Amino acid sequence: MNFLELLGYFNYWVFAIILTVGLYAVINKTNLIKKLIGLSIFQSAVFLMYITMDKVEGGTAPIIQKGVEDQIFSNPLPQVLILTAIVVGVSTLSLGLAMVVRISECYGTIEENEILDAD
Amino acid sequence: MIDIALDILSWILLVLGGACVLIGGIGGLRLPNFYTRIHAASLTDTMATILIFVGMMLQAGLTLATLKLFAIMLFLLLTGPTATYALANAALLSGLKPDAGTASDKPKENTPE
Amino acid sequence: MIFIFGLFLLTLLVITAIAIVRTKDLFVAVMLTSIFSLLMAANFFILDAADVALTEAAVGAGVTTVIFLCALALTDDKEKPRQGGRWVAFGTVGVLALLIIYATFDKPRLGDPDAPVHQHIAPWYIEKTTEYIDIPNVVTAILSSFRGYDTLGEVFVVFAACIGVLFILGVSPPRKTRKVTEKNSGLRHHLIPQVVGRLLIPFIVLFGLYVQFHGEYGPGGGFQAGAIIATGVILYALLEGESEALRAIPRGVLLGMVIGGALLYGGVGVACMFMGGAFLDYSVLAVDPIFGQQLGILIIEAGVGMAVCGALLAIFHAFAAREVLS
Amino acid sequence: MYIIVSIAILVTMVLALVRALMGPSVYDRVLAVNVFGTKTVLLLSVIAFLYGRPDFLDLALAYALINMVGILAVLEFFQNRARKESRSKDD
Repeated sequence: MNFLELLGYFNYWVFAIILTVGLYAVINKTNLIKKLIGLSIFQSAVFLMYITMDKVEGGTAPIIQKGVEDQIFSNPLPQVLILTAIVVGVSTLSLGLAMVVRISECYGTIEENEILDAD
Repeated sequence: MIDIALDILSWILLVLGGACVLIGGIGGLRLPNFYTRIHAASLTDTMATILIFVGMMLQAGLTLATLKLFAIMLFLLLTGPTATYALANAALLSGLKPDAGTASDKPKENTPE
Repeated sequence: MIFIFGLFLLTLLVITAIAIVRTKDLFVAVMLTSIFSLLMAANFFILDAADVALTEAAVGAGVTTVIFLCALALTDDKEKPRQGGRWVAFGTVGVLALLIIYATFDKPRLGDPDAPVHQHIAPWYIEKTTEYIDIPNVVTAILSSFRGYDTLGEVFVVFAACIGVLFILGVSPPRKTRKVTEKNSGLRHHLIPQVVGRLLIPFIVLFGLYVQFHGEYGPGGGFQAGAIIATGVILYALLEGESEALRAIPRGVLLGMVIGGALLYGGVGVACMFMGGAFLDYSVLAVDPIFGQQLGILIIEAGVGMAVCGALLAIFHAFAAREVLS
Repeated sequence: MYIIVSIAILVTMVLALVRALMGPSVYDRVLAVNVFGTKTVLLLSVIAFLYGRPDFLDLALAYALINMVGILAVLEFFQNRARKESRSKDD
C-alpha cells in the first residue's frame, strides 16, 4: 500500500480522533456544559464520516448543470442525511443547555460531582 | 490583448492580496498586545479583501458571479470593522486598558521573542 | 491540490477539537467551537457537499454561538479543576481510537468510485431526478421528495425539541434570583453596530428568502433558509434588546410558525392521499406529475423553513428572556 | 494563481488558530475567531473559483452576512456581565 493510498484513509483517522476526543469530554469532564460541547464534537465527527463517504474522485456537488455532459456527481444521499441532522443537532443541543440552566438554578452549580453531593 | 492585460492585472492583485493576508496573519501573531493586534486583523479585513475580490472579479468577467463577489466584498467591508469595533469595545468595557506606556500586556510571560 | 487543502484543514480540526476539550474556560471553549464549525464547513465544501456546508454555515456562525453564550450567562463560565480518573478515561479513549482506526482499513478509501455506498440507490437518484422531478439540485429532490418521510421526521424532532425547551425554561426561576432589573436595552448605545446591523438585517432576510426559493437550483432549502432568517432576527434582538424583538415578532407568531410549518408539511402529505396518491407522493398535486412534484417540493420546503425559523427563534427567546429575569 | 492565494490564506488561518490557542486574554481569542471567519470567507470564494463552479459563492455570502452576529453576541455578553457585576457591587 503506497503513501497516497494511505492518505485516502486520513479522513477516517481524523474521524476516529475527533470522535474519541468528544467521547473523552463526555465521560471524563464533570462540567455539564463541557459535556454538551463534547457531545457536539462527537456529533460533528459522525457528520464528517458520512460526508467523507459521499466523495467520488473527480466528482462535483450533485447539482446538475444544464448543458454540461458527462459530469460525475458525488453521492447525494449522505448529504441529505447530514443536512437535516445538523439542524436537529442544534435544537437538541439547546434542549440539553436548557436542562443545564434549570439544574444550575436549582443546585447553584453545573459540576456533576457537586450536584451528586447535594442530592 | 485586453484579456492578457486583465489577466496579468488580476494576478498581481491576487498575489498582493495574498501577501496582505499573510502580513496581517503574522502581525496578529507577533504584535505585543491586544489593541495593536486589532490593527493587524483589520489589514486582512479590508485591504486584502478588496485586492483578492477585485482580482477574482476581473477573472470572472461580467457574470452573476461578479455580482455575488461584489456583494460578498461589500458585506465583508461593512461587517469586518464593525466586528472589530464591537470587540475593542467589549475589551474596554471589561477593563482591558489600552496602555501606551507598556508595549506588552503581560510583560513577563508573553513577550514574543 | 484541493485534496491537500483538505488534509491541512482536517489537521487543524483535530488541533481545535483537542484544544476545546483541554481549556478550562468555557467561554474560550465556545469561541473555539465556532472556529471548529468554520473548519467543518470548509471541509464539507471541499468534500463536495455544498448544501451541508451551507447548513453548517447558517447554523454554526450565529445560532449556536448565541445560544451557548446565553446559557453561559445564565450559569458559570469557569470549569472547576478535577483530580483523578483522568488516566483511566484517557486509556479507554485511546484504545477505542486505535480500534476505530484499525477498523477503518476495511473501508473504501476517500473518493473510491467502487465503494458500496455509490453502487445501489444513489445512481438511481441522480439518474431519475431529471426524469421525475426535473430540478437541478439532486439533494433537494431527495430531501423533500424521494425521502420525504425522513425529513418529516426531522421536522417533528425540531418541533419536539423546541417544545421541550419552552417547557423546561417556561418554569419561572427560583425566587432568590429575581430582582428588579433595568430593561435589557441590547446594544442601543453602540452607534456603529446599530447602523451597520440595521443595514444588514434586510439583506440577511432577503438572502434567507433567496436560499429558500433558490434551493431547487443551487445549494439551499428550507433548513438553511430558516436558520439564516432566524439569525437575522437574532441580530435585531442583539441590537435592540430581546423584548423589542419579541414585540416585532410575538411569541404566538413564532409558535404559530413552528406548528404551522410542521402542519403544512404533514398537510401536503394528507392532501396527496386525498387526491389519490400515496402519503407525500406529490405527483398527484397537479395534472402534470413533474409540475406536481415541483409544487409539492416548494410547499414543503416553505413548511420546513417556517418550522426551523420559528423553532430556533423560540429557543433563543426562551434563553434570552430568562437572562433578564435572573 | 488561486493556489498561491489559498496557500497564503491557509497559512494565515494557522496563525490565527495559534493566536486563538495561545490567548493570552479572551479578547485575543475572539479576535482570532473573527480573523478566522474572514479568512474562511476568502478561502471558500477562492476554492469556488478553483473548482470552476462559481455558483457556490452563496456559501461565502452566507458567512459574510452572518459572521458578525457571533461577535456582537460576545459584546452583549460582556456588557451584561459588566452590568451584573456593577449591580452586585451596589448591593
